[in-house]
Amino acid sequence: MVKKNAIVMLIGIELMLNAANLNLVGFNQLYADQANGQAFSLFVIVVAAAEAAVALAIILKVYQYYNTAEPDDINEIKEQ
Amino acid sequence: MDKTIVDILQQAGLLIAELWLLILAVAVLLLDVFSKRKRGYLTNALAIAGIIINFYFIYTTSQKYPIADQATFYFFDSLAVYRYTYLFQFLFNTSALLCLCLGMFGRDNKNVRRGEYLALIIFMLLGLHLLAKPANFLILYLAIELISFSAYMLTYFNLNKWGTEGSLKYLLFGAFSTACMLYGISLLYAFTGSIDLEALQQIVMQTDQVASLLIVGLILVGLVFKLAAFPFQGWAPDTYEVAPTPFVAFLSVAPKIGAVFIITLIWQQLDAINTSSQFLYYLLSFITLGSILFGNLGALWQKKAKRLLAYSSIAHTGFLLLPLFNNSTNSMEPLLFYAFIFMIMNTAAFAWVYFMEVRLKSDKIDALSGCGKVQPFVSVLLLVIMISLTGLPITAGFTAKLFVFSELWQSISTTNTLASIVFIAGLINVLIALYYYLKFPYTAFFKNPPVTTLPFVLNVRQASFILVMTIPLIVFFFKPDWLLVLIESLS
Amino acid sequence: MIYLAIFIAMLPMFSFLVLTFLKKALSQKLATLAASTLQGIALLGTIWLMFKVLQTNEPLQSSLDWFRISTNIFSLRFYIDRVTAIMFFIVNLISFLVHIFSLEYMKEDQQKIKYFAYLDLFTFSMLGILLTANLIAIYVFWELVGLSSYLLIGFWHEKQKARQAAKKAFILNRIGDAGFLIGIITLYLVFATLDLKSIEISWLQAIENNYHLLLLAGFGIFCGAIGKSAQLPLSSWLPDAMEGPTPVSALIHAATMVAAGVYLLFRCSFLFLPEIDLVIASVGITTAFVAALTALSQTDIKKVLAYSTVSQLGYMVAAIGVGAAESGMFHLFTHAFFKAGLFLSAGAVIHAIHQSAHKSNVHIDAQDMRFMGGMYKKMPLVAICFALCASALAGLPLFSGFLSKDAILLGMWQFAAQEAGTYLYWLIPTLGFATALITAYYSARQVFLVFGGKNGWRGNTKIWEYLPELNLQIKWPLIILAAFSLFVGFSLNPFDAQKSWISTSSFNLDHGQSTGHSTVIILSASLATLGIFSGWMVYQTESWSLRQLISKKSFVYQFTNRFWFIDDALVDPAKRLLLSASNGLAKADNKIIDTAIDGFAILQVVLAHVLAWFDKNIVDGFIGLLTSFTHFIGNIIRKSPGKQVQSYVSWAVLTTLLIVIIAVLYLEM
Amino acid sequence: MIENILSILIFLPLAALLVVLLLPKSLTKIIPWISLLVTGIQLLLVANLNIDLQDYVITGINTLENFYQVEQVSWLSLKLGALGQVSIQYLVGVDALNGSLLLLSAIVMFIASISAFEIKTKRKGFHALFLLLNASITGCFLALDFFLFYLFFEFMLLPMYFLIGIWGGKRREYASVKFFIYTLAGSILILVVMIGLYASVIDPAATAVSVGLADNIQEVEEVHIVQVQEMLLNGALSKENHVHTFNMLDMMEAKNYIPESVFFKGNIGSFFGEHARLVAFLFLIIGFAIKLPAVPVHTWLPDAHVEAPTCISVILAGILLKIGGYGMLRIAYSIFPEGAIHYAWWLGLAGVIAIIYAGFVALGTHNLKKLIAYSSVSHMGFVLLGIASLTAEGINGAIFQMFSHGIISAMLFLVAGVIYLRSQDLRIENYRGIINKMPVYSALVIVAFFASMGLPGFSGFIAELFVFLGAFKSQSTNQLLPAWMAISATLGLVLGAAYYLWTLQRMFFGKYWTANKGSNMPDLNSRELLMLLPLAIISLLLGIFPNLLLQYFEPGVAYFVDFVLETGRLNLETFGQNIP
Repeated sequence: MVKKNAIVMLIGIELMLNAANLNLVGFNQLYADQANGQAFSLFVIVVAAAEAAVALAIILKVYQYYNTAEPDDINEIKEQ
Repeated sequence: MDKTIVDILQQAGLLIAELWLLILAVAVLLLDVFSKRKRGYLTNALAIAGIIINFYFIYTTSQKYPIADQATFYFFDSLAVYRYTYLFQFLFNTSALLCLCLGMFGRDNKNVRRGEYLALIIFMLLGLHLLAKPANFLILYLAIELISFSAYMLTYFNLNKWGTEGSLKYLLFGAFSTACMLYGISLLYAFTGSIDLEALQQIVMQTDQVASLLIVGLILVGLVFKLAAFPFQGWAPDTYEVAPTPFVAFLSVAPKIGAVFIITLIWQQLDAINTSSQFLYYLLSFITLGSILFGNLGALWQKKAKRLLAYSSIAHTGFLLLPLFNNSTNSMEPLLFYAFIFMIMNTAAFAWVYFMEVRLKSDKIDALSGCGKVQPFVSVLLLVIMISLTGLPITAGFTAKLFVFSELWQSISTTNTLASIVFIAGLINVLIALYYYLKFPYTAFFKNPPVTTLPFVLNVRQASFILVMTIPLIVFFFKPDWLLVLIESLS
Repeated sequence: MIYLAIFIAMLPMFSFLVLTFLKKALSQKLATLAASTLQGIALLGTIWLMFKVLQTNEPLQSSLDWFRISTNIFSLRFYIDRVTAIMFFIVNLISFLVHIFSLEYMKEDQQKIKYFAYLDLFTFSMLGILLTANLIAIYVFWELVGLSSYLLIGFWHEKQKARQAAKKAFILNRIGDAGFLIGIITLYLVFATLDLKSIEISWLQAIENNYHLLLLAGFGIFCGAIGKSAQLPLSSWLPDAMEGPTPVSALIHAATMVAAGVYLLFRCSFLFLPEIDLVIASVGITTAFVAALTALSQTDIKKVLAYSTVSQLGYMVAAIGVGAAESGMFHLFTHAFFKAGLFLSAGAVIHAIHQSAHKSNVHIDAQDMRFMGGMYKKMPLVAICFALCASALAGLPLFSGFLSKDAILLGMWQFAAQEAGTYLYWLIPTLGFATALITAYYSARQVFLVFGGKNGWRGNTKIWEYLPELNLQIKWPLIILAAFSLFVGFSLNPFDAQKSWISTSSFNLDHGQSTGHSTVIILSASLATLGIFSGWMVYQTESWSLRQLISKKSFVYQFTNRFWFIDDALVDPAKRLLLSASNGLAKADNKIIDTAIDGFAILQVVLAHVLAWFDKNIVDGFIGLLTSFTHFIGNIIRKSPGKQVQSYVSWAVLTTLLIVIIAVLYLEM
Repeated sequence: MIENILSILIFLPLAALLVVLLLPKSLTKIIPWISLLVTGIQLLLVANLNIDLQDYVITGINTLENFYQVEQVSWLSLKLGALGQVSIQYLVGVDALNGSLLLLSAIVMFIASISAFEIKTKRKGFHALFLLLNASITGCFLALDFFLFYLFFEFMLLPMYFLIGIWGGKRREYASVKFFIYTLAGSILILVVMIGLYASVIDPAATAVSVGLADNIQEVEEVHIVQVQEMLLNGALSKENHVHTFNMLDMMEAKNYIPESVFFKGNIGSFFGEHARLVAFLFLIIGFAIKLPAVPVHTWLPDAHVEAPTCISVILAGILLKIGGYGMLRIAYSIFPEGAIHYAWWLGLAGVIAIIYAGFVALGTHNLKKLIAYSSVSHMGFVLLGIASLTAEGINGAIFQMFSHGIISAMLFLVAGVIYLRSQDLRIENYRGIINKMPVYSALVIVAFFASMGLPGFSGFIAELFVFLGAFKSQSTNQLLPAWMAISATLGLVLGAAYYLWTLQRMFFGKYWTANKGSNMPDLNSRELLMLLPLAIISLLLGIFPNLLLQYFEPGVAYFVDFVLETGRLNLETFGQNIP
């Protein structure tokens, strides 16, 4: 329960994006004349994918160095 | 042919600078691939040349699509040319150029990942260019994300474990804030059905103010994050500390200024409304004063130069935002002046730190001790930089602060005592700032050189770079009108 | 004519400069001789000047602009009338005699030249006071007198006591001078000028509308006089000033310094309102009485004279207070001679004893009268001179002192008589007569202790043998001074100077046909005789023994001997208070004020530390925030988020929330 | 009379600075001679200037034509959008207020440059900074444009900071930083007011040009100016046409204030419960009081003095402190006269407190330099009191006091420096009977001490006398200061006597003895004599013939006092403040 894996947090953020997407798409119903909302959401999805890629890459690196993906355990900058 | 295509082709010229950057980035990557042996000199040169050429493209664009007091829209109202678009592009370009030149020094030529590094910086610059001309939130969002992604990766480019840690934190925090922003945008869309910047005007006029404030607030979150301003400054010190210093010199200037630009845009949208804009004043003073105080006090006890400068740049963000109190379109000049000077002196300061790192592998301030005795002239340059950061004569830092504060004074005389409090507090902070900025020359001149290691010295190339960075700081004090003329001509 | 006066005044200054700057060039002997001769020339000039002025009974004056502020011109006016001329004469004469005397007295001293230079400076500044009639100018020379007295008293600066005496003299004077300055400023405020003449002219119409200011002015000027002529409560410096070389004491006591105060009062007497007059009179007479009593029990030969000076000054001041200003000046005049005489003779005695003690290397206090006695046999001439001067001091008929003292007492008598009704005013003449009695007594005491009686030093013959024969340089000044203390010089009528030439020519002593004059004469004459007689009985024949009556230990003795504890009661506590206060403040200034000012800096430090804490505990993971954060996006994220990074996030979110909440509240209001 | 003499005065040291910097290592020997030469030339020029001045009656203050040797060049004019334009001028001139102080700084600088020969380490840097300091001080006294003034004012800090921090004594870092922070705090207060002022004041002549009444600045006539001022008053002037200025003389003219601006006397907004102009006055006064320094913001001074090398203390006490007083007169009093009246009582009180308090503290200190430093604070209290009295006597006295204290304190610090040079120890208890060892020196010390305690015949006396006259007179003429202030200030005289005499008694009289056995104490050498004698002579000369100096500023001061009282009362009425 108390596990706070970086990846899980990433997923959380992805979910936030999706919440936004839901808004965009959903409310597009009100404004049927244009499709800005859907378009936007498409962009968001793509960007989110890219973000995920970058994030995962970095997390991978982190894992190499620290052998963990728990942000709690990763706190060396201040000590260095 | 289809009309829309024609339009697009006709208006493609607007994006020529961006396109050029795209090409440049790819070119750099390719060159890097094929010239591994060349240790990156060539790629570096290419990148620099490309960016210098980019100035020309910016210029031509500004000729073809001239600016007007009112924004002019292109690409089906998705892009716009604002009064200061080209000026900001110019700023970003210069900053990037400085960053790359700085990169030429020191150990980076041993860096195998040269190509990616440069390419990413160029991508970031591309994002910034887009950031200078968004007409709707989609473009804004994309630009910000482009900048952010490049930044996340660049943070790691010291290729050590701390790099990963820093960039991870940066990323998670950044992603969160952009998510917030996006959520705000989506709500905005929900209420108005439009994703244009003007939508903000409608929203605050139509819907009830709580909602509008929520939206504005959420959108601001993303921008303030990019600003690394209070209360979203948390990531800055850590990130700056681990990231490659030349890149930090870029990161701590360009995105900040970009974000400020966007905020000014939003500000102008919100100008119409009184009650909430009155509240926005409180918000603004909260952000500015917060940043100034947090930055200064945070820097007060730092031992490491880089971390100290990180905090100081937070403080400078606060000063940068001060003109917004007097929200007239004219309040841009002081802001831009400050931005220019800030870019120069901040880069200079980071350059100094970078040289320290290169030579001593450490950025402890104590490492400077005795420098004043060994290299008095160079240390005087350091003194000038620091005095300028503090904002004392006879440096442009003083002039910049003078303009900013007199802009603020305008809003005192017209509006409220809130501004006057900010005014006094801001000036007092100049005093606080003196404490930690003086640390550098103080150690350089008063502390005796270390017995064990050699005192810190700069070689001629480095010194000349610093000199080149310092001269404008003096010149623009005596002749600020030159800089103002430049600003005028570009806007 | 006036320029002659100025020239005379400049002579000592000239010799001062020469002595200071050509110290190396001149041989000691030459230098000192030169100084003395210059002084002699000055004296001659003065005599001529005096007679001129006294004949043509009109004041000499000239004036030149000094500087101006806005419209007020500060002019420097020189003014010499009868009294001034005579004062001029006194000062120069005494100064000259002191020079001569010092030639011998200071023979051994290495710093001789400096000594003479200071003497000349002293003389010059005194002459300056006499010469100028502008309060500012007077103040200038006034301070110069203070300075030179400081230098001279502290001349033997190796002696701790001398240093302290000098400092004390200067500072006590300075206190008085502060008052004087206030007086001057007040006058300037009222009259917009400081020229005594023009003040006197516009005096009358000034009185009614700013009476209080003039009160203040009068009092302030009197303060100045209190300081300089050693009136209570600032008088204790004068006895201490004995630490200086004896000739200097003579100069200070007789002619220059203390005279300045009285002279100032005389000059300004016109601007004292009745209240101030009363104050002056009472202060003066009290001083006279107290000092006289103190002189009774002194054992130091010079201390006695010192206190007697204080008391005589009291007389003069009181005289001015009761409106007999000119009699006061007359007394100052006569007093100058016999007091100088007394001091110089005392100096001669001390000098002799010193030398003999030196030869016979016996160590004794050369100034303690109790050891002396029978000196008459050894140095008859000195003894005679001393006796003559002493009887003048005692106010014995046939001596100058009698005439002047009588004039003053008469003045007091009339003062009291005018103020019919309240008997309090009779206190002044009463005290006056009492003082006369005591004066006579202690002067007799001194004479008989030193010169009369059996040989001194308890049979310690060594000193006795070695007592040297004094040479001329010491003797003839004494003779001159002694001669001046006889009555003939002043008036042919030994009992009354009223009709004498001096009265008509210089001091106007004419009291008209007043009642009680004869009473006063008889009274004072008899008192003086009585005093001397009792002194003779006690100390010469020792048929009466007062000694047993008052033991050394007894409070009365201590009380009088220590000058009524004025030092212990006033000066020392004040000094201690000052020093402790200043020390305290100095510490406070380092500690408290400084920190108070640096409070700003401290505040920053505190803030910075708070911030550091904040950085550590809130920005780096604040558990409390997590819950709120979970509530906020709990619907999106199932698991509670990471500490490290989320702490940033949560912090950010919290602030955002706060802003929104504040916004809502703000809008509701 | 020499053309552009003022600019020469300012820029000569800068030129010399370049020379010094470019000098090869082998020639470091001559560097001290360079600065000696420069200061010498300056002294000659200023002397020449003063000789010329005797033919003029310069009132100056708020009328440019009554200044002497005015030089006016437009330095910058910036377009600041909404603010309209800003014009910063290079405007210098001599008038009653700064003429004598200019002379003072020339003299003291010259003496200091002689004393600077004592500096043996890092000569190049030292003299470079010294020349820089010299230029900025001279500029500060001459500037009539607020920006220019502030520029020089700020720029004195840096050289001072390093001069103390590098060549100073044991606790030099602490002292230098303290000095820097204190003075900067003051100057920030001044900066606040400066920004406010230029935002609310316009230059009518330039505005006339920008409106188009005249083609260029030369053609502007009186009528245009009046016209512009009228337009300004009834808001006919558009914001973009405003030409804001830092020119102090324009700031003194009430008609040049923009009606809606904060410092416009007519507006009825209040800052922290006071009218903005009064607040501004207070800011300025505090800013300069730190420089002066007045109690309780004086604590930087003793430390700075104790640590600074001799010739720097000389400059610090001799000139820098005066800039505080000068700034009050030139800026605070001239631009916000109403504050001068409204806060006179408090200023006077501050003065009296400084006099007495510092006197006490001086009595309690054990370090010779500290003692002298505190005595300076006490003497500056007289300046404050005199200025506060707002009478001709008082302000003449204040200026005279600034001059005479400049001379005397320079002398005192040189005197202290002499001992320090011989045995690095200034504790009073560690010496006795120096007079036996160094007679000439001690004689000069005695002269200096008595001069400083205001003994008649020395310049200090005249100054203090005037101040007393003024302070006392104020009650009956302009009802600003109660009489008790003047009276209680006389206590300062007694205290002065006390601590100086005590020091004399402790250090100089008695049998020779010193705590630090190693040091032998030779008497003054000719160089030291050369420094000390002229100062003593000047002080004596001015004490006997005050007119030598008074004649220069006395008429101007009279004008100044009338001007301040008049306009001040007028403005206070418009605020509806009660006028004392």
